[in-house]
Amino acid sequence: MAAPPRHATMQSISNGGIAPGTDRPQAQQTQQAQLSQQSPGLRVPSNRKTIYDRHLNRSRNAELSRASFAFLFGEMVTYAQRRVTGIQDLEKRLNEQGYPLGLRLLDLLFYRSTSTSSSALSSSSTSSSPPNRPLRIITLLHLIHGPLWRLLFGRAADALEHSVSPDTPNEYMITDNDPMVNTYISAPRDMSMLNCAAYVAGIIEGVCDGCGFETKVSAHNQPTELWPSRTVFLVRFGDPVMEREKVLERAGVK
Amino acid sequence: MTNRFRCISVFEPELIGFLHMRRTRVDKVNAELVTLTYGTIVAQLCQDYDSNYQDVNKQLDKMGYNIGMRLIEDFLAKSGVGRCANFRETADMIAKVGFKIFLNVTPTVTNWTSDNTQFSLIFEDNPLADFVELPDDGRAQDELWFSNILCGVLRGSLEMVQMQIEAHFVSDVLRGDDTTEMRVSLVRYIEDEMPPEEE
Amino acid sequence: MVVYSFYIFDRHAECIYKRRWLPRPTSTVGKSRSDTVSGAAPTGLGQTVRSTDDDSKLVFGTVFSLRNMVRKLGGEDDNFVSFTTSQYKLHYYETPTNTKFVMLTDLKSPSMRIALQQIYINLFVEYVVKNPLSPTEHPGGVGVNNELFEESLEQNLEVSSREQVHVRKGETAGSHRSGHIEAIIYKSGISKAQERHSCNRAHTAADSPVVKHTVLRAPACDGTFWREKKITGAQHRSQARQGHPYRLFM
Amino acid sequence: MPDNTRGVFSLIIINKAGGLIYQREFQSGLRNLSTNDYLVLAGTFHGVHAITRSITPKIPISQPAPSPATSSTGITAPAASGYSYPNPGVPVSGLDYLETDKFRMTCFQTLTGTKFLLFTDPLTGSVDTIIQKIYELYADYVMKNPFYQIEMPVRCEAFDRHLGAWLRGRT
Repeated sequence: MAAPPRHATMQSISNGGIAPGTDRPQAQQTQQAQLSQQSPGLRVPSNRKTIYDRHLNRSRNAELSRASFAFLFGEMVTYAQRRVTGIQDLEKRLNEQGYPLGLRLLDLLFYRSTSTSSSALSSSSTSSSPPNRPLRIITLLHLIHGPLWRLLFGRAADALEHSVSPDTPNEYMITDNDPMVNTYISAPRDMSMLNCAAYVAGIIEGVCDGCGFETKVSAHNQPTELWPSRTVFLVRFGDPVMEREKVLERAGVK
Repeated sequence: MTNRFRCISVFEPELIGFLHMRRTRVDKVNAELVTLTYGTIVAQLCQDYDSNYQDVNKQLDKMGYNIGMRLIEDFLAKSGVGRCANFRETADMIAKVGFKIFLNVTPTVTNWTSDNTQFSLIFEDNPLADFVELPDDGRAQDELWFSNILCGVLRGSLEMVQMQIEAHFVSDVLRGDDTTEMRVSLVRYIEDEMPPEEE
Repeated sequence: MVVYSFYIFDRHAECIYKRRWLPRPTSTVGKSRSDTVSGAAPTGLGQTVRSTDDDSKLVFGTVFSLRNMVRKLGGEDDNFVSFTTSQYKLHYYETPTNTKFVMLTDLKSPSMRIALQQIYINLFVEYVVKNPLSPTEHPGGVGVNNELFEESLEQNLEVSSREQVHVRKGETAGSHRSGHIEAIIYKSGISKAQERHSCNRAHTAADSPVVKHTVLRAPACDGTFWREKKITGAQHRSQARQGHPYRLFM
Repeated sequence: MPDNTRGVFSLIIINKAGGLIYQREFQSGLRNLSTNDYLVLAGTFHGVHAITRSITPKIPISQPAPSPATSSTGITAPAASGYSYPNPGVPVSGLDYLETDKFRMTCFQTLTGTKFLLFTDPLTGSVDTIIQKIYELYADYVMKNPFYQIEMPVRCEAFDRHLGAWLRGRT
């Protein structure tokens, strides 16, 4: 299976620091960033304890106040808003900010789902969570709809739908009735089209790209009487992915 | 969104019963989401200011200041605390109540100056810096203060309650120091803008 | 119940009467009795007393804007009754003739609306309006400060405050008076000299050993009045206590 | 959900400079004014509130009681100038409650200077819990909204929605 086109090699920053170049399509030129853990350059505290000595699941169930996320996210939106004009650019920028999270969360998801193999983590999809990466679109979407949402927001997403119209077979929809990121956000009337959950769309995009499913994800407001901030994430897979889907379908790979 | 969609799976049926419960606000979020979000903010700043770490520090402080001016209202509303009598009480309030509510950590308050106008906050655990390793470009560990947003938050929130302070990091584990320490000093009490009190 | 100050404003928005009682600050036992003495002993005041005239202007400004706000919000027939802060409570009563009565008390005092009405009906109308000597208008508070009105005001507040506080037993005014109780009688417009003069005149009269209580006796400046009053006025005080609270003079 | 919120007429929020930033009527009971009148009302009340604070009666301390040497005070608050307030334990505040024949106004001022004026009918109980909840909703849906600029008029749809829902009985 071809290596995922834009999977960036792990930067020396496991989390912050320089994000992979935003222009994801062309391959990253990060080969020269040395990956060695104890590179001479980085000083470490005298007790020689670094983040690599800590267990990855240490902060698995750690919780912080919702307010801290709300303030950080709000400031991120304000900062992005000052640097762009127009809703599309703002959503694009939020998407770009979410993308690296998707890449990192993907590995965390697999580490946690295979190591504990507890069924609770596996989504309600038919097969138990596959030990390796999802190969089919459906399993990927279930991974996002269940474990990823549970990891991020503590509950599964609300609905997962596939477009039935023949001319858009590559469109899927993940629905969240009350996205946590938008709880405190009220866009002004002139920006009513804006949906700040584009950040989460970026995360989904990061996860899909990380799995080798090149895709475009966008967040759309679909308010209802009961759920005024209901959001739908439209996932549009690229054509190479659809070809591969057909080939795998014929090969009977689940 | 004109085309119609076939439902693949609604969320697990047994959860439908909890619909009502789910609607109530859960005011806790996954710590990793907050950590990763902060990480991407810093990453974006490093990119926008193309690794000029002084500017990144300044911008983080400014962002923290904006947050602080809003966060104080949330803090007052949720904790219902009254005005602090003196700076020492303010320091305890910050460490034991403020940081506890928002970052679920309690830094220790030490190194008071004799005139009680300066103190230090020692962070044994800094959730913002989880999973983080500074860029190995030989400059970051000397110039970048990764959690500098916290200094801005303190400055912004205390200014809203008529206390002008200055805060900066003195040491950070990410830089290879042994502790993460922030130095906070009181500049002055800001008089109320209301008409001057009777003498 | 502690009364801090009392103001009357006429319809020209002028303070025609102002009375402040500054109870002893740190009386450890129970309520500091609002001992009231007319006429400030001029020498007694060590501290700088805040200039009292802008106080009444501030109070009037507050009361006036609140009254207008209430009229605007609640409708023309709504009237402002009282407001409280964390330290004191201000009671307000306005007559149809736009004469405004304002009283500042502590937080524990019940509604003083009735009391203010009583002061208006029984005292102000009786002893100021109907007093042939005092002019119909009171520029600068002229004519409001007649003894009759003052005296009855004391009684009224004293009795009404004691009514609420169920009489402190055995407390004599004399023993508590340690020189720094002072009540500033300030009538805007009257020069300080004239005020001192009226106070001295009362002072000499009160010192004479046998004080026959008469209606027109002006209370002395330094509280001696209370001691005499207690001696000669005992039956009066007890009489006031059993009688309904607002019958003031025999 | 306090059942007696039916007596809540309207709410006004004033920023620390005295500017009106929010006004909303929940139930008729007061005369409704033009926004301009509310602006004027907010401005005057801001001034009046400050004055009510400054006319707090001051009780002279004859022999200046040795102010308890709070050894640990940093820059001490302004030294007592020979006066003490009626109840020294409680910090001085401006007007908190205003009673009239037809309505009762509760004024809650936050430490940051923002004032919440709640107009209720004179008999409505637990006004403090109502206004505390409003402050929490304000801290959540206004302060955490990145599109709200501090000290500016509040136009946050989520705040209106949650406030309306809470006050009209639906949680």
